[in-house]
Amino acid sequence: MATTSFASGANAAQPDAATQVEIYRRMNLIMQNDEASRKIIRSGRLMMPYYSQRGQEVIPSAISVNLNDDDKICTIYRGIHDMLAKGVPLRMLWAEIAGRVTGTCKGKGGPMHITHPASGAILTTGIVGSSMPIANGLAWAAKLDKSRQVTIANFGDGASNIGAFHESLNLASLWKLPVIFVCQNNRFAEHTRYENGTSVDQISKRAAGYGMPGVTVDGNDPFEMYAVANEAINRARDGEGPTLIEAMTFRFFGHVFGDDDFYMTKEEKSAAMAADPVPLFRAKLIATGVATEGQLVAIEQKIAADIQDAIEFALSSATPPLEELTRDVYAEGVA
Amino acid sequence: MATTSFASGANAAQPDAATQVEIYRRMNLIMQNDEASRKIIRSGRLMMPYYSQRGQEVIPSAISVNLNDDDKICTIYRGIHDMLAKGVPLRMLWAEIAGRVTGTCKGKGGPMHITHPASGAILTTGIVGSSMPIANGLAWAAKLDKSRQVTIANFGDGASNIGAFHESLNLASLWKLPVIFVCQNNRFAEHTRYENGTSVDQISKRAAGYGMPGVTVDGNDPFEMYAVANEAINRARDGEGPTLIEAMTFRFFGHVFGDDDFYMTKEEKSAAMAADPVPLFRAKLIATGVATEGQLVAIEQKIAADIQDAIEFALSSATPPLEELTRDVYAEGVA
Amino acid sequence: MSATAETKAVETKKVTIIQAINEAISEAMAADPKVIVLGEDVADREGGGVVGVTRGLSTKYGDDRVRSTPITEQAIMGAAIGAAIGGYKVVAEIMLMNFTTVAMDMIVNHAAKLRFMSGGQTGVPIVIRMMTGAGISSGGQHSDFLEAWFAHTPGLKVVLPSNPEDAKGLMLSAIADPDPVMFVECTRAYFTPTEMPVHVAPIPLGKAKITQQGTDVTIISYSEIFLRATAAAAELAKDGISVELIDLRTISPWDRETVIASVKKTGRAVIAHEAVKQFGVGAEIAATLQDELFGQLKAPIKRLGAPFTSVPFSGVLEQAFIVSVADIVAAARATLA
Amino acid sequence: MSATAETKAVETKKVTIIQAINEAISEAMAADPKVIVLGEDVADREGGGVVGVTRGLSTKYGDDRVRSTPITEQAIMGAAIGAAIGGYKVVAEIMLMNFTTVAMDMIVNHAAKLRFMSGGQTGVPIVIRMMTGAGISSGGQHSDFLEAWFAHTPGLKVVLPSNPEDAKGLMLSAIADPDPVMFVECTRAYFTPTEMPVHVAPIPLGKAKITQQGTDVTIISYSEIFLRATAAAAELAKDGISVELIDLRTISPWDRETVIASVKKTGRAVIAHEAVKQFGVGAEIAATLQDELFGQLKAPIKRLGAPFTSVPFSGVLEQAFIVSVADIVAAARATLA
Ligand SMILES: Cc1ncc(C[n+]2csc(CCOP(=O)(O)OP(=O)(O)O)c2C)c(N)n1
Ligand SMILES: Cc1ncc(C[n+]2csc(CCOP(=O)(O)OP(=O)(O)O)c2C)c(N)n1
Ligand SMILES: [Mg+2]
Ligand SMILES: [Mg+2]
Repeated sequence: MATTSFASGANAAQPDAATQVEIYRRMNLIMQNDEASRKIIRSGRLMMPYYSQRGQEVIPSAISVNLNDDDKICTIYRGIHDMLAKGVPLRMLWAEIAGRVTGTCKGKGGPMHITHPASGAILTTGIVGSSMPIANGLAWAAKLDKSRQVTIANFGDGASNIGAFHESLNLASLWKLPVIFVCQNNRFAEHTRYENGTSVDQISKRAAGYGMPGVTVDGNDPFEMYAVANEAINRARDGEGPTLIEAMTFRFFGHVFGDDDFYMTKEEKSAAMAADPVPLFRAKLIATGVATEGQLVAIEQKIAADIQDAIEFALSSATPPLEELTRDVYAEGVA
Repeated sequence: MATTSFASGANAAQPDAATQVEIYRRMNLIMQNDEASRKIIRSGRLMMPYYSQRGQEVIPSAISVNLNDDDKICTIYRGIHDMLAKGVPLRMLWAEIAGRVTGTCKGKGGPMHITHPASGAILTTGIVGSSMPIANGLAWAAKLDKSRQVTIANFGDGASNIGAFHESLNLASLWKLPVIFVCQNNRFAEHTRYENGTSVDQISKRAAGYGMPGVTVDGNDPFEMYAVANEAINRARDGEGPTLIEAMTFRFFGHVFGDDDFYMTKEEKSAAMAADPVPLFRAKLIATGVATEGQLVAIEQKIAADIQDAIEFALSSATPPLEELTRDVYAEGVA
Repeated sequence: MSATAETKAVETKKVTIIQAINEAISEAMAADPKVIVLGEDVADREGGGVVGVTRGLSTKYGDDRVRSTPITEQAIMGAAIGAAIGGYKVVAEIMLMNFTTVAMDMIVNHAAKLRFMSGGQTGVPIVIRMMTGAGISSGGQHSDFLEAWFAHTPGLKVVLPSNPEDAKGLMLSAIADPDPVMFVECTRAYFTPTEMPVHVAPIPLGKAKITQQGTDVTIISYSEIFLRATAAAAELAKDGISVELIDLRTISPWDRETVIASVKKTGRAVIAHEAVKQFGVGAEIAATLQDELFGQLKAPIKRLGAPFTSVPFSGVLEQAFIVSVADIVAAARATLA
Repeated sequence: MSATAETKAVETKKVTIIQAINEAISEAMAADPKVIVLGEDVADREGGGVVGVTRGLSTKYGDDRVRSTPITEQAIMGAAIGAAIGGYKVVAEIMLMNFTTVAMDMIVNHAAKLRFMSGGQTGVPIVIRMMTGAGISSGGQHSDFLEAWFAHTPGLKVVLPSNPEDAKGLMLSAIADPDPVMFVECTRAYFTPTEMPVHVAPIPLGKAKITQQGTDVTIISYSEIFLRATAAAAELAKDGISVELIDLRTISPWDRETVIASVKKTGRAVIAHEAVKQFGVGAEIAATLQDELFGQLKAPIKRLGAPFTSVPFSGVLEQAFIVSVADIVAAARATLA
């Protein structure tokens, strides 16, 4: 689906075998982590607002293999997949989600506000659209530093209508910031269908209004997603400015845990789930000889064990002491 | 300059002779009023922040002849030309500018906040971009009423970068609101050149991002401006939704009264002033036999007298009584 | 039986605040075709609101009058303001109070000021509904009580009901009001079914309710914290402390007369709200009382509010963040010490 | 000679607040290459700011470090926040305080909260500069003092200098501060040249200044209204009334100790600010004083602020809107009546 401003076919960047396996590993990690999250909420052992990312595994996995640790990402409440792909440690992530002092944010941020600068995971925001202006700032700092770092700004299709999107793309283009705007278009914003909230058939078409390359890509296809991300990231590193990537995908389990999906048809949901990118890519890796079933099973088992370990770590960790309530309001303590 | 989505050449709507003269009358009214305003400030008889509209006379004049009294406009601090073209009475306008109780808003709004619903002049805002969301609401009301009224949202080129622009165009397109977005592109936002603030070479190109017709027009050409406005207004009345019109123009006297224009070249300024649309159109009306010099002089003299009368009315009016300070905060008086 | 202080028997039913507000909007829409509703996911196709406050309304009154919007709060507020100037009475939902931050210009520079700046020519009869509150693990960006900002903004009215009956009566008045009303709903109070009269008349904005007469100390509160104040009063009664309980209901304008008269009588006051204490609503009330009742107070006015910090995620911290029954009891006791 | 209360001779010069702030930013930029500036028209190509506060800086320190922006306050604040997290110290201009309303999400949900929500991992060392104030015929949308909103927001600091020396010293501290600081400049006070020491050291945030000792009544104020308070004190002195004058300078955190100690001594207090009185900064101070000094006050704490209305355009009304010297004199007298 790439537009002409992007390399395609033989010219598109291809992930090598090891990278393909790594993309799969990240996808599987996200998938298993999501399953574990929903299971633990159902079990009543953990309470939190949970925004499942199931179905959107490819996007951050195929992007993040193009990133270095010191590249930055900003994401949203539905962003644990982005965090995991970028390398936020499972134990700290789970401890944060569980509100424990061992969490990335000492339990004070929670699942909607994961931050872990050591992995380049700078911001998770709960305010629609707000990942973008701040991503610009990180990219501006990198540009001033001449560091060749890039920043990824993740957001949803619904967010592409809000003011912050517009202001951010305009500034990023004007200042040629090394930022990549990744719209994870799962076709719904809460209960609102794409076409009932968005006045253009493809969000990538808005890029032209900012003199910026824009592309719509199959966000469930690891090869397409990799190629487009690779090109955009390279361009940003080389000082050629931002790109708007609209990655088409689907969320299998509604907006928030507990959502009953009444606003979508059974058909579209089952069609999307039938095209589940995780098993599809797994089969492809085996079919193309990139990996054996045994290799993948080993990866999957390791992930399963790591998640179990992280959950146990989290649930056995202490909750934050009461002093934490008024700590970190200011650098030196509460005013 | 109209794009293909607009009628052009022989298909474009043409103002008839009487309408041409009326456009000229409004242009001349705006020009003379602007001159009187700058003169009175220089004289020290009136103090106010004044945003000259000199050079931008054509836009509201050629638009407003397509409007009815009950059509609505929203405009900005640089909007007295829009007000005059829409028919706000001179005496009340001047009294408002002079802060007198006889003003449109009893002197409480001032030049940046003129409102006169009887003329359809609903809003003058001092906040960049804010004319647009509110214009949508007026258009929504008209649509609910099935009244065939349209609303014009005026704003500057700088305002096309702010969030409210984006949100407004998206909603207007989705809801097919009878609103026309008129960007008066005078190539500067305060001291910032167009290209240093705006990431696209033509603002009208952004319309595609909202599935909306967009057009760049010579806003100093009464014929082009008339034709494009006529088509957009008719479309809005017929329920076919909004249009983005980018009207190219120039402001002769800087951002605000007292501004010394250091940020523009002498050449561009003098080129713009050499192409002053008011005398050009005057000459054309005479050359094409649409009006005689004598007719136009009579019009001009009447305008001069009306402005003089309005100024005298304003300056001899009372300032608002102190009770007005806390009146109109709520409908029934201060809480 | 009614849970109110009135004694005559009225027919009642058990409803939640969600249902009560839904009824109020529905009755207003039935009575006046100019009442319209907009906001994210408010129409039935999208579920009738994220917690169902507007459920059924688009089915009953049509999609034209109940419109789901994109996630664009400036556009929502602009549409509401413009339509209100154009003759409609608009109930606009901003899903959570924190999201007012992306529409503040529309709310405070426009909705609040247009009547004044136009010299009374245009008015903005809108109700801005929103929910908020800590305690449901939503973290720092979804839980704030920001009513003090809006109470500091001339031109706005600010309403925060604590129970279904008030929610309904106040919503009826808010919709009928010619000026913009911020209508703040606490998520924690949403789901508890409570007795409410079958017929609820509009409750005037700006009138507090004394739910319990007392002589020792006046406790002033609103929204869900008022329920905690009520529990605290019961606790204090066990020790023979007689509490006069005031539910402010409206913060701007607030009912100075009722509050001053009560504190004049008791000589002591505790003000409790969920918002952070510093520069909160309690400050205005305490500042007013010390001035109006100088020399007549038996103890300093005590204020309770959240500590000066963001709303934390972790449950233990989040519970500690919210003013508790014990906090209110202790503060009341302190005024009597 | 210095205009300060200190007695030792220091070398001084006459500068405006505009120049003083310019000097502070320039010194900070010279000392630390990580200090950067952005905002509408702030670079010299665009005139160095709408009133020239940043004039000369882009020429001196380069266009990379002083960047003019489009008119997009959310993008400005986002760029500032991100760059600050990325290691820079950012001085961001929001031209007028009312325009914070289009960037409130960035300021209060992000800049103010990120340190807390990240458990201290990220901080946002930015200064948000803005000007405001009635009295220059700018009308309802360009003149508001909204400091109470920001003082009610944990995570922000709020500074409002009244004179060049404080403006410079406070700006130096604000830039050095690891947290976001709202730096509010009053347009009316911008242009008056005032003596200032040639070398100004950073003035700690959160410390008030007693500019005049007195025994009868404490007058507490800040920003340009403090200059009026000073004139009022001179007026009152003629009648033998001895005023202790406090310039708060920082509103959040405010200097409780200094204020309480002073009012404890005088037994009387008047608080004056330009913002509307209801739910304004004066309420927090009065509420605190009545609590801390219960039984020790000789008169109720008096608050002065604007009436509960929008800023009017017409000069007569606009002058009546702003707290005057006469208002302050009358309020102080009332405490002594
Ligand atoms: C400014 C703002 N308005 C409303 C919301 C409530 N809200 C949270 S998520 C969401 C839907 C966002 O949809 P989209 O951008 O498509 O992302 P997705 O959830 O599909 O990943 C909404 C409306 C919010 N968080 N912020
Ligand atoms: C939100 C906001 N930011 C900044 C300003 C200050 N300001 C007033 S006019 C203006 C320039 C606007 O330029 P443009 O939109 O091109 O309109 P023009 O003045 O050229 O007609 C600016 C920055 C404002 N009024 N509102
Ligand atoms: Mg979505
Ligand atoms: Mg312009």
